[in-house]
Amino acid sequence: MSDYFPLFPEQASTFAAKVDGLFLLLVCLSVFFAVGVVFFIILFSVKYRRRSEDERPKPIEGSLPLELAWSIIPLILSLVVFSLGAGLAFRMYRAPANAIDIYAVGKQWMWKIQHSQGKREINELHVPVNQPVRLTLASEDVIHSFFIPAFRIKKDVVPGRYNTMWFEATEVGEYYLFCAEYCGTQHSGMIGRIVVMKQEEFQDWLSGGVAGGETMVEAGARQFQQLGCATCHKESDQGRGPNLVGLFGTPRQITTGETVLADENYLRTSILDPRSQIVGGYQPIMPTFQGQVSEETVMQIISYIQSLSDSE
Amino acid sequence: MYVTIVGSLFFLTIVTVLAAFVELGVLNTPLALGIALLKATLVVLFFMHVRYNTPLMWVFAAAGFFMVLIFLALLMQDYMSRDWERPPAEFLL
Amino acid sequence: MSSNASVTLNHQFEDLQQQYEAANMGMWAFIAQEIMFFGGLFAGYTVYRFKYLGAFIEGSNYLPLELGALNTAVLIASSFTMAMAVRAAQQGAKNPLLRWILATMVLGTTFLVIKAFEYADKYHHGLLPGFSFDGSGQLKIFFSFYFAMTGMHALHMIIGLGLMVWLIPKIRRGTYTSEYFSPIENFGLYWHFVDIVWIFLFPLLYLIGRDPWLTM
Amino acid sequence: MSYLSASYGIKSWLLTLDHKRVGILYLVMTTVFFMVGGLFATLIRLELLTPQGDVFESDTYNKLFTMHGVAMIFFFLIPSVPAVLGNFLLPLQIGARDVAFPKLNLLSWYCFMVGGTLATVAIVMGGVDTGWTFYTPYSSTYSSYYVALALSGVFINGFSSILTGVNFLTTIHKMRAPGMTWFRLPLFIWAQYATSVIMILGTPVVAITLLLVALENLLGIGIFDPALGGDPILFQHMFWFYSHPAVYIMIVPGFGVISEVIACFSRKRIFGYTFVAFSSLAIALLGFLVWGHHMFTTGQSLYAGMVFSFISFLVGVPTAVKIFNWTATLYRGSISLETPMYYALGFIGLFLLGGLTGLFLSTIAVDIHLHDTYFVVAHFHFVMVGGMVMAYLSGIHFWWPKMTGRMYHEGWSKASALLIFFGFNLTFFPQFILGYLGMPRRYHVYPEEFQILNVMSTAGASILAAGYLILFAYLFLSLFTGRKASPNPWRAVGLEWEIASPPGPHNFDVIPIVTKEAYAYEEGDVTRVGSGTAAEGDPIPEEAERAEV
Repeated sequence: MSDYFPLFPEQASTFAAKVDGLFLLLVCLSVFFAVGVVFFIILFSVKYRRRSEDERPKPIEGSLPLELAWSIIPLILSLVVFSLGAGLAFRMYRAPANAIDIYAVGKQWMWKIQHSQGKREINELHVPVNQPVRLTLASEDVIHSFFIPAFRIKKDVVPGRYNTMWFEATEVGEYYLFCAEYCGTQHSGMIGRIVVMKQEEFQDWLSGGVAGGETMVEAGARQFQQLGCATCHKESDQGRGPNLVGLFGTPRQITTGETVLADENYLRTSILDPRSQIVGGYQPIMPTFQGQVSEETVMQIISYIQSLSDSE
Repeated sequence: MYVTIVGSLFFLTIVTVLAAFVELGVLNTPLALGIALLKATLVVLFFMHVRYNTPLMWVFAAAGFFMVLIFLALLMQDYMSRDWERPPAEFLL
Repeated sequence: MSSNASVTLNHQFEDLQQQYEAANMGMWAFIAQEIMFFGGLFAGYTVYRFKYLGAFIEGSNYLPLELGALNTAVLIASSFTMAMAVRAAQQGAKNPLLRWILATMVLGTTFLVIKAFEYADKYHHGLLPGFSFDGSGQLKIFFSFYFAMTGMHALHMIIGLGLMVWLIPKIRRGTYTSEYFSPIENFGLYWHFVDIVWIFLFPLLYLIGRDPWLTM
Repeated sequence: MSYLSASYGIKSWLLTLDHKRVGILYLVMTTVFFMVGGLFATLIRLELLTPQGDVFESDTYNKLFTMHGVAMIFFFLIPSVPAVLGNFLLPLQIGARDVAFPKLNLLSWYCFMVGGTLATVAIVMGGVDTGWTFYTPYSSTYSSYYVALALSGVFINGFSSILTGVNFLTTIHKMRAPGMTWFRLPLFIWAQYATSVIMILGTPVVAITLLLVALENLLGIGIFDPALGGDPILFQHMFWFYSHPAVYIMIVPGFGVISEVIACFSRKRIFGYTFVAFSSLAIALLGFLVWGHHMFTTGQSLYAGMVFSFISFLVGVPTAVKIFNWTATLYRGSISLETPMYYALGFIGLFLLGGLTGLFLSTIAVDIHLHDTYFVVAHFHFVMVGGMVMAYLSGIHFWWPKMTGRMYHEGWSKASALLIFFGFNLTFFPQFILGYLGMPRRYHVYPEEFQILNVMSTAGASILAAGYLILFAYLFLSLFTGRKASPNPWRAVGLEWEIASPPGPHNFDVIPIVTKEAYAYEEGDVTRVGSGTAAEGDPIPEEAERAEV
């Protein structure tokens, strides 16, 4: 982090080398075309410079084979690059099954992170090395963007929905976390630190000094009681609201006739704007929690609801 | 001729309102929009004289509609395919 | 082409035919622009309808179907009178032209009066976003689109009425003849376009997905 | 009697219906906005000299880059080539006495002025800090700095663009001189045609979008407000549906200029005329289908991202075709490196880099890293400053004698062209490296290790600014002290060169009859018969005059 004339960023995740490979391929292609074109421009400018004011060069109409060649070759090259880029993007999109979940909330102008074991931190993210990590991102206010240059990944943090991203750090160390989407006055102050630790050290760090010793699921369960959710959502089908046990990840038939998947975004909307997606057979009686609970609390409740399905 | 056109337009308006009272399931929406498209086409072709105009003006008249359709198509492909990418894998199933 | 060419032919044109075709084409290009202008609104509407179908159906149920249908008929009738006005202009018939334009104005005003009643009703029921709104967030989005779309349409109607007020003295002075009528024809294109917008707005806002028996 | 001396007084300018005078009005006002935007750019670079952010407060800095973007994009780049050069040249090049709708043309300038005034008022009253992209919900809910006022300015300015588009499209279709068939049109006209299509079909969408944001900002109607279920990403879709094609509004007319200049200074037809002509249209149409590549990281569907990425690569092909054809035009030409040619060749090199780095940003996986970093800033400036501004300056130098009737100083113009070229590269090339290192854009304070590259960039910006100042100075002086220009100082072909410099108020005494292809350089210049004022253009004394410089 203290090189004063850097030319290339550190590689600290499984993606870094792949993205750099693609980048260097593009650099080579660009240099080839740029040098080629500039070479011919200079060559022609010198070789065919005007020697007399009345020179009238012979016209050349054009050449179909040449036109085809310099349309089709760039086309093929760009399709190759497109497929490589899209393929890699696909792999960067899907988190592997063994990824651990960490939750991040952006707000003007700080990052609030909570680990599922309950540890919370601000503007810092501790992660274990060689372990896939899946981040769920939410925003309290405007659009932010979670950007770790050394990992070559970035995802916008959009209010009103969850975005997810994942990475696997490969090098122990400290790296920058930037907010990449302009978010107001202190946008450039929204810089944080990613601390990649050895697995054992991470476990020590995680268990050390947790306030209250609550995991996210426990915190969610507590909120679930405190906010009075449990009065309607009982662990049976007798409540005024749907039974939430085993609900997560299942398709839900809502009153408009559509089927939606009960994922994080669905649960979030159901908490904050409950009348929008009423499940068939229930009355729209749930009050909205918009503005009453923070995004972090919503995340805790969701991980609690999620845990109700995990146990089975 | 304008009388015939305006008559058809009134008729189609009545049809579309009446059709709303008939339960056709998923067909109600396409029917209503289809009738609207038909009415618009009648207005464009006859009231706006495109029927008697040069092919170039057909292109001009269609360009805007065509571009709106492109816009809608590329816009909706995002919204409609967003659910595909919810990883159904791992903990969900 | 014309005996009084010097009166109506602008210096940049060679003849009246060229001037007429240019005006017609310019108007169509302008209409293409208008289509995209409303197209942006329609696209936003489509996205939210897709996301929040329930709220959008609920919103439709608040809208008075009979007034919407009535307004559709009024506007179609005004399109007809406008088409007749253009025909009168082409024939150089000054008095029929004036009468058809006046009829169009009456129908256009009728439309706006009915619309004004609808707006007032929405206001009293707390369904006017930005001023008085009482309902869920998604319903508010529906009504924001309702007011943005119908409001933008009504604004076009008002501009159209203003243009007719501006045209009338010129018609009375006999400016438009069977050789020079493109202002009337182009205004007609504009008016028909406004009609077409409503032809789509009516099913999208008032009709599809709703319970037609429910009406305020 | 030229169009400049046809009548005098402020009123004769402010109420003019002459397309050439409207072009000059645009030239004056876009130059004012260019200077304002340039001043903001200078202050931005000054601030970034040090990593601590010690010159301005964060809010001031945020306003600076916002107003730099708004002034440069909406009030300089979009109107400059189409409205300045387009207005001046389009009727001249197709052999018409004026555009089809002169009053509309003047109205478009007034829309520009009203929009510009509103934006200026917003700047003076306290500034706008949303970034020129006006992303919601920041612009609609959180920012209070006169956003609605600035948005209305941009909205009204949009109509200036639309009216210009309607006017040019009709003019090209209906006002061509007899014999001026589609494939005899200069390529500048083809480029203007493509631009007009984008202006007509794209601008209204951003107009309605910005209007919705302004309403939301004022009334809280909530169309993009996530608290109500609104979707901020929808705003980005609607914004980029116009704003991506808008970069083609800026660059495509520049392509047209480059075709004219390269043909003239190598005295050759453009290699593959039809391919260059249709590639403009292809860019215009494909340009509408790629906007989603601005949104790869927003959480738009991955599949949608792939479609947008794919089409973005396709746009690269017609662009590459243009560059190859220009290069091939030089082959066996008679190349003379006058100032416009300096800019044109500089354009090819810089725009090529801008275009190639565009491919980096269309590659989804690479863009995830590069999005919203200085790489994007560098790419955009290579395309816009290295591309469009170079093309614009090339055109200004090429047609300056025609517009003003005066020649500028050859030595100073070449010197400033070189300064601008080197200053530009030093300013923006380091930003590619900064971007790949991960420095996000719109950062007021940045980590220390990025400083040396930022210092290089600021140094380059100083050179660039010096180049522009010299340019303003000698062009301004040439109005008073420049030699009188002959009708055809470059011995170019084209209808505009066959009439006096500056042209008379009605362009052509007799509408010319066109019998040749464009760029028929092999037949020599000023050979066509039938044009009233052409005979004045005796090339021989002109050549003698040029030899002195």
